[in-house]
Amino acid sequence: MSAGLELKDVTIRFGGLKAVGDLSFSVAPGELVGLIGPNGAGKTTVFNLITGVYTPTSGQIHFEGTPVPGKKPHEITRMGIARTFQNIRLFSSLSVLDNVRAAMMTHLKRGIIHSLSRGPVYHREEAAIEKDAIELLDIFGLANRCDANSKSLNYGDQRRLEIVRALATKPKLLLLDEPAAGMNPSEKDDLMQLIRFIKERYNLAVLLVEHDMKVVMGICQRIAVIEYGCKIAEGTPKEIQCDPRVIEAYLGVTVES
Amino acid sequence: AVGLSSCKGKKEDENTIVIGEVASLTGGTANFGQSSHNGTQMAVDEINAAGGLLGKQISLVTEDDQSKNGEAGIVAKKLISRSKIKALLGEVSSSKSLEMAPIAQAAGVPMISPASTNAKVTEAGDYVFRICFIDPFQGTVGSIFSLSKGWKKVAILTDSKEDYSVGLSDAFRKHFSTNGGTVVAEQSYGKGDKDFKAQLTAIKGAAPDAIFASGYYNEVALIAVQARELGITVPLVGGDGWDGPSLLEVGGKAMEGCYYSNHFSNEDKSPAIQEFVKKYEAKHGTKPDAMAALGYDSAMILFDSIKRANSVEGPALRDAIAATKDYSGITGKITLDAQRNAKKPAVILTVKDGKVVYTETIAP
Amino acid sequence: MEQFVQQLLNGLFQGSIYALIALGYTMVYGVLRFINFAHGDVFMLGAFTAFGLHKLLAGTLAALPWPVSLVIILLASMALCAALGILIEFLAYRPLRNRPRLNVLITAIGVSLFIEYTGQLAFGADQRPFPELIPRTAIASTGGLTISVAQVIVLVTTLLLLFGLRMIVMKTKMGLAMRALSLNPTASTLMGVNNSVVISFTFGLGSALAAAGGILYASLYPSIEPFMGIQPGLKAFIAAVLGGIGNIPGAALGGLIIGITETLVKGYGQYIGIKPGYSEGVAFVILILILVFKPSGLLGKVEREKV
Amino acid sequence: MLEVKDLYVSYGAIKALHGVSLNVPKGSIVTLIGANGAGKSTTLRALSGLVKSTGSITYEGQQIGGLAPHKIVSRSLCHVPEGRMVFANLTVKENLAMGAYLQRDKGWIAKQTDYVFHLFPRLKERENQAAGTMSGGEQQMLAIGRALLSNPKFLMLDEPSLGIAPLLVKSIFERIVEINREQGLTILLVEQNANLALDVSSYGYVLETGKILLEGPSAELKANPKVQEAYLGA
Amino acid sequence: MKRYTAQIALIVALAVSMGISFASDSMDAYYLDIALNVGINIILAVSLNLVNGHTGQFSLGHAAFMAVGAYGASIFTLEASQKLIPLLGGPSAFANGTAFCIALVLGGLCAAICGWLVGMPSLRLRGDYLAIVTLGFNEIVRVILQNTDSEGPFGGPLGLKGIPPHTTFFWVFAFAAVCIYVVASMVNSTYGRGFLAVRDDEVAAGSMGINTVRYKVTAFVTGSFFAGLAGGLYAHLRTTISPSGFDFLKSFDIVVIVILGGMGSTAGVIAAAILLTVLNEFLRDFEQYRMIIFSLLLIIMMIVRPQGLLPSLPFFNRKKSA
Ligand SMILES: Nc1ncnc2c1ncn2[C@@H]1O[C@H](COP(=O)(O)OP(=O)(O)OP(=O)(O)O)[C@@H](O)[C@H]1O
Ligand SMILES: Nc1ncnc2c1ncn2[C@@H]1O[C@H](COP(=O)(O)OP(=O)(O)OP(=O)(O)O)[C@@H](O)[C@H]1O
Ligand SMILES: [Mg+2]
Ligand SMILES: [Mg+2]
Repeated sequence: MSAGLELKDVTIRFGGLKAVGDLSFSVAPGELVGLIGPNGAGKTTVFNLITGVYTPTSGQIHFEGTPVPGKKPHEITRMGIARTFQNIRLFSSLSVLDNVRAAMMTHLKRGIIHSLSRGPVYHREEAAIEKDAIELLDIFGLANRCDANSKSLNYGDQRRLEIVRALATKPKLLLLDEPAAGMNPSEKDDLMQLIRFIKERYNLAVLLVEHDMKVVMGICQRIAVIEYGCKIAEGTPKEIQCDPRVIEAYLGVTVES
Repeated sequence: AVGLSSCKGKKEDENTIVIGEVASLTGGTANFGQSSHNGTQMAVDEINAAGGLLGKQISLVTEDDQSKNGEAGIVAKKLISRSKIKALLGEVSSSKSLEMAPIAQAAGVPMISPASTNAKVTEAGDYVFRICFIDPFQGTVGSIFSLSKGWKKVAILTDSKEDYSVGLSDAFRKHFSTNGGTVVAEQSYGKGDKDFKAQLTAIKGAAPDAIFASGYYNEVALIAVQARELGITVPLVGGDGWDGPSLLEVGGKAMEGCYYSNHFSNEDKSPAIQEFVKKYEAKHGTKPDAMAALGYDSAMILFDSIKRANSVEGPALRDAIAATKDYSGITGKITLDAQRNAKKPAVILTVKDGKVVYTETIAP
Repeated sequence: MEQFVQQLLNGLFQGSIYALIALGYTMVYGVLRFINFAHGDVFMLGAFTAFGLHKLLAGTLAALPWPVSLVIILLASMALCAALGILIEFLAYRPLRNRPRLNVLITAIGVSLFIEYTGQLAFGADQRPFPELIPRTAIASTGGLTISVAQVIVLVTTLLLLFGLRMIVMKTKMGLAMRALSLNPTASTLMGVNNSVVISFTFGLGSALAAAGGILYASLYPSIEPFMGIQPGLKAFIAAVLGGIGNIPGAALGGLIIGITETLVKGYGQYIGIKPGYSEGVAFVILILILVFKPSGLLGKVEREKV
Repeated sequence: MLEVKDLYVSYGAIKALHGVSLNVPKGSIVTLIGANGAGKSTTLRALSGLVKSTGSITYEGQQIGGLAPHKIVSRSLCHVPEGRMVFANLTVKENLAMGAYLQRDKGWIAKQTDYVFHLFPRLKERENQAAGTMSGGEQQMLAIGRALLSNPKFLMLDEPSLGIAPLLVKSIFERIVEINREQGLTILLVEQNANLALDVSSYGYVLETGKILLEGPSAELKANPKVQEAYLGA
Repeated sequence: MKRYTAQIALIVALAVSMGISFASDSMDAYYLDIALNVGINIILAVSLNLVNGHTGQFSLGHAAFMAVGAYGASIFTLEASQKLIPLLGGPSAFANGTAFCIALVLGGLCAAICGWLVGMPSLRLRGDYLAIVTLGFNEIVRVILQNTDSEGPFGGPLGLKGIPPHTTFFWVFAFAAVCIYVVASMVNSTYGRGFLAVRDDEVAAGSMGINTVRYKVTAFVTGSFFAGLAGGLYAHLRTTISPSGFDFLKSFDIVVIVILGGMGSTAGVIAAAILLTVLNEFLRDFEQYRMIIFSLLLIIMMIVRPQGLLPSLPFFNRKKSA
């Protein structure tokens, strides 16, 4: 299997702490996979490993057959992996629209000299980018906040903007870190719809970290569960819900989906 | 501190002759600037009290360059174009005079620097003069004096931030080593440094007969103190940069038996000098240093030249200044040579019993 | 060899005075996260306060043994400068709370210029001799090495302040509040910390340290003038950064490294082709080299940001 | 115990609260629910003095509106803010010590610290880790634990379940009830997980675009079809 | 046509500076000097703003790049211009102008190379660490220049003198216009939003595919280039330069302009450059009180207008989104 994302025996240590240990799993193109586990299990760390924020102590990560570790975050993004952050990290002094446009810079065919020329080609490209950005914002109901400062958005909208910004890099694989945190149940329902929608529309693979079981069970095709950095279970939502180890470590009781 | 000069912005009218002055009244070298300004102002006050020149009063417009390089040029332009000055006095520091000189030259305004000793200053053109000797001369004087004392091994300590000090050391080295002396150690520091122990320890290791310290008094006083602390007892020798009130205040006993060359000695018994010293002391509460004397002389030579030219027009005034010959100033007999530099003797002063006393005069 | 040892000693004492100034610098930075460029000027004011007090109290002090009068002058000047520091903070920096740090930096430059030029107006441009609060006599020692009383006192004071300050910052409640405040002022008020008090305390303490530095510095190099704070201030700042800004032992270590290297370069650089004039730049070269390999300074903790 | 009348808050031009009034009786758990941006966090911020507000805030009969945050804390009101705000470079232990900043009784502090460690064993494990490197959920535990160390009489929790794993969410809520019951702590709870919030609380307010839309005993709200549709995702 | 406002503005600016330049002979030398200073400060501040304001890197060493440019351009003029001018068709206005332009650009390039050399290793430092390293670089440049041989090409502590006064109104404002154009159009484009993103959050920027190192270095090198250019203009205006004129206090002056203008606001920075330069001249009459007044103004200004003179006023108006 060379397509998609593949982690093999990935380990990372922080000092004496093994945050992720011998973890293997994969995400096929177009697949929606959930990654769950108790607090501090290493989920965010896995994201950081995939996106090049950390380099694994050992093990391999491949995306579409190309090794990922050693690459800089921006190079990995250019390979088609985008992410959102658990602790929101928007570009706080930029407007909502500019947050998205900044992320679209990756697709520019021409560089700095081009933006100095300000010729017709440049204007055409700028217009196209703006159109794309607004279209994306529109999907998440943020188009009317284009000129607002990203800092002034409420928590939920900031989370949505994080997703839009990640989408703007035109990824093949989208990593979502607790996208539903801070939303109420009906907002979470909307979000689930949206995730499904963008997955189809942009033909994305999605790796989802989320503590809300309704969301996870509701949209994931497959779920991997980790505890103390190690995988303890993997399977369909149904299987996971009934897995005694998962119940013991994470869920507490079986959730109705 | 200096008072605000009262004639700020005063425009030229038929009853005044406006003279410009650039000095560092604030900032790192304000002590020099303030001294020379005091001297200049005194000269102006005297001449005005005596009825002025050509039937007019002299009005002095002073601009502060904040001791910053880059500022002197701007204020020179300001004086020339805004205050319409007839002549320009200043600066003490060579690097600032070098900024002003081309501007004065281009505008055809005669400029006299009281104390810029760098050789290049007057190369800007025939409108630029100075009334002090130049670095090579003073360095040579130091060397001649050292040789005459029989010191064969001398260490040099230079302020590498100051062109003045570098110039003196260069001249000293050249003369000293071609005339039988050996420079046994060379060390340097930067203006504003306070700790010289490292340099002095190295110098101590070379066991010199004397140390030629070509920098300014602020540092030299501390150098002397630290040298004595380290057990270095040989005399220090320097140039006119040593001349300042705090040399002895700070240096104290450590300065005993050290020598430096200067433009004049305020201990000089000649009546003209004593009168100047008295007047200055009455006005400012301190004895005049060389900068004050030079500031005074530069203004007085300018006035003398205006009198002789009977005009304040550029070319006439320039020629009159250039013709200055045997003018008896506070800082000695001044004759300007073809390079528009003053040929003057230097006096050697020494510190004895906490006082600066005259030792000898060395002629060019 | 003897000369080399003397040079090392020179470097050690030179370094300890840098370290002394750097301590206050780094503490204020550590808490408030802005470079207080006016630190060097409070340092200058400390020296001038002592100068003034000495003049004022000359009669009384003459009767006392020097260590007593030194302590009196030192403490009095420190107290005055602490009050001044608090005042400066109140007038110039407090209105800028919650503003971008760079604004505060500009204000600090403004305060620094203000003190320098007001100082020049008030004290005159020329240097003044600093009274011999500590005898500058050499403690005679073997083999031609010389160490003066003042140098020893500086070294000892630096060590004492280093440990004292570290105790305050690491072990006391105030210290904990200082560190918490530096990380998140909103959260620290939510814990019941009165941020204004902590900041005033920090400034007061920092200014008192600066004043102590100024007085000891002036005792070693007995001339004072209104701009005397710029260079040591800069060196101390480098020392603080070198050790890892905000880290108190780091500042001391940085000061020592700079002092010793500078001295060695002045003393021996010539033999390896470094002109002594370059010694002015040496501190920066060390700084850059170290930061390139250790971007948060020698003892600075890597501020690992959880992503 | 706490009475809020006509609270108004604006961020520059943006009006976040227009006339919020609520009442939290002593010893009760009251919850505040509402959509994103409704102004829940802003309400708490106003109560703890972090943002300027107009209107009246009376706590135990005394006006506390307009007081500085640290003054409010010293009256035993404690706010666990949104976004956790742990002191990133301080260790877990030091963060907890900061929580006890105003406490003088060393014995009590030690006892309470043990209690927090008992509540969140992970914190004990990581006593000396820098708080900033902890995982999201771990930081949330720390924030709650820190608040408990300030010996509050009135605790404001802003989304305590945010980023917490389901098993732990349950246990946190159990603890909240337990603290409330055993120590008589009054709690104002802001929560997105409205089901849970309404389960543990006795009374609830529904906030919508800066105004109170609905209020009532929690059970009633939970049964209200409008609430169910908008906030409970039924 | 609206799309091309920027280009049109640039051309108009060039034409106007050319026009004024012809008339400048009859202008008061002092006022002209102030105007040229304003222009040079605009170049310095706008270029520093690219680094400090837009990209969020904190450089305190702009004067060093200015020094490199000043020395580079001056040495070229003093040593090579005489040989070059005959090759360009003898001493004519055109040949002299071209030679000067080459000198300036060369100075800028020297500075840009230095910027690259300093930037590559040091830009991974954050915040104040970068500030002190750039400040250190500034001092190192000064110390090195000061310790050169007095007779050598750099002139030691005294520096260079007798630099021909080639700097005219046209050159200053033409380059100021170009600098503004370059910086403003760099920042106000999709490519350039990367600078702002890097400033706001480097980690997030990296994760959005933005090569943060490249951006930082680009900003630094561009900033250095224009600083060098400004240095060349300054040298040929003052006609003498010396190392101590380019110490870190000079860098502070430029930083003050940038912050006073409003970090990241090109228009604000231009306004501040004008205001501070003119204020500086205006305060001259206060002599010893001058710096005291200046520092008080600085402190007060920070308190009453902390966001700068013209904050967040983008230079090119963004087209309103639908
Ligand atoms: N930079 C770091 N230094 C030290 N420990 C770290 C670091 N980053 C993460 N850890 C530790 O590694 C473990 C895994 O953290 P991670 O953030 O991946 O957890 P998580 O699964 O995302 O948890 P949560 O659901 O609470 O967000 C945690 O115990 C955390 O404290
Ligand atoms: N610092 C700020 N500046 C400007 N506007 C703000 C700021 N903080 C909040 N707002 C605005 O105030 C309103 C209320 O925000 P608040 O954070 O109180 O909402 P909330 O109910 O807590 O939402 P969430 O569930 O997303 O946390 C929102 O419209 C938000 O955009
Ligand atoms: Mg996480
Ligand atoms: Mg909220």
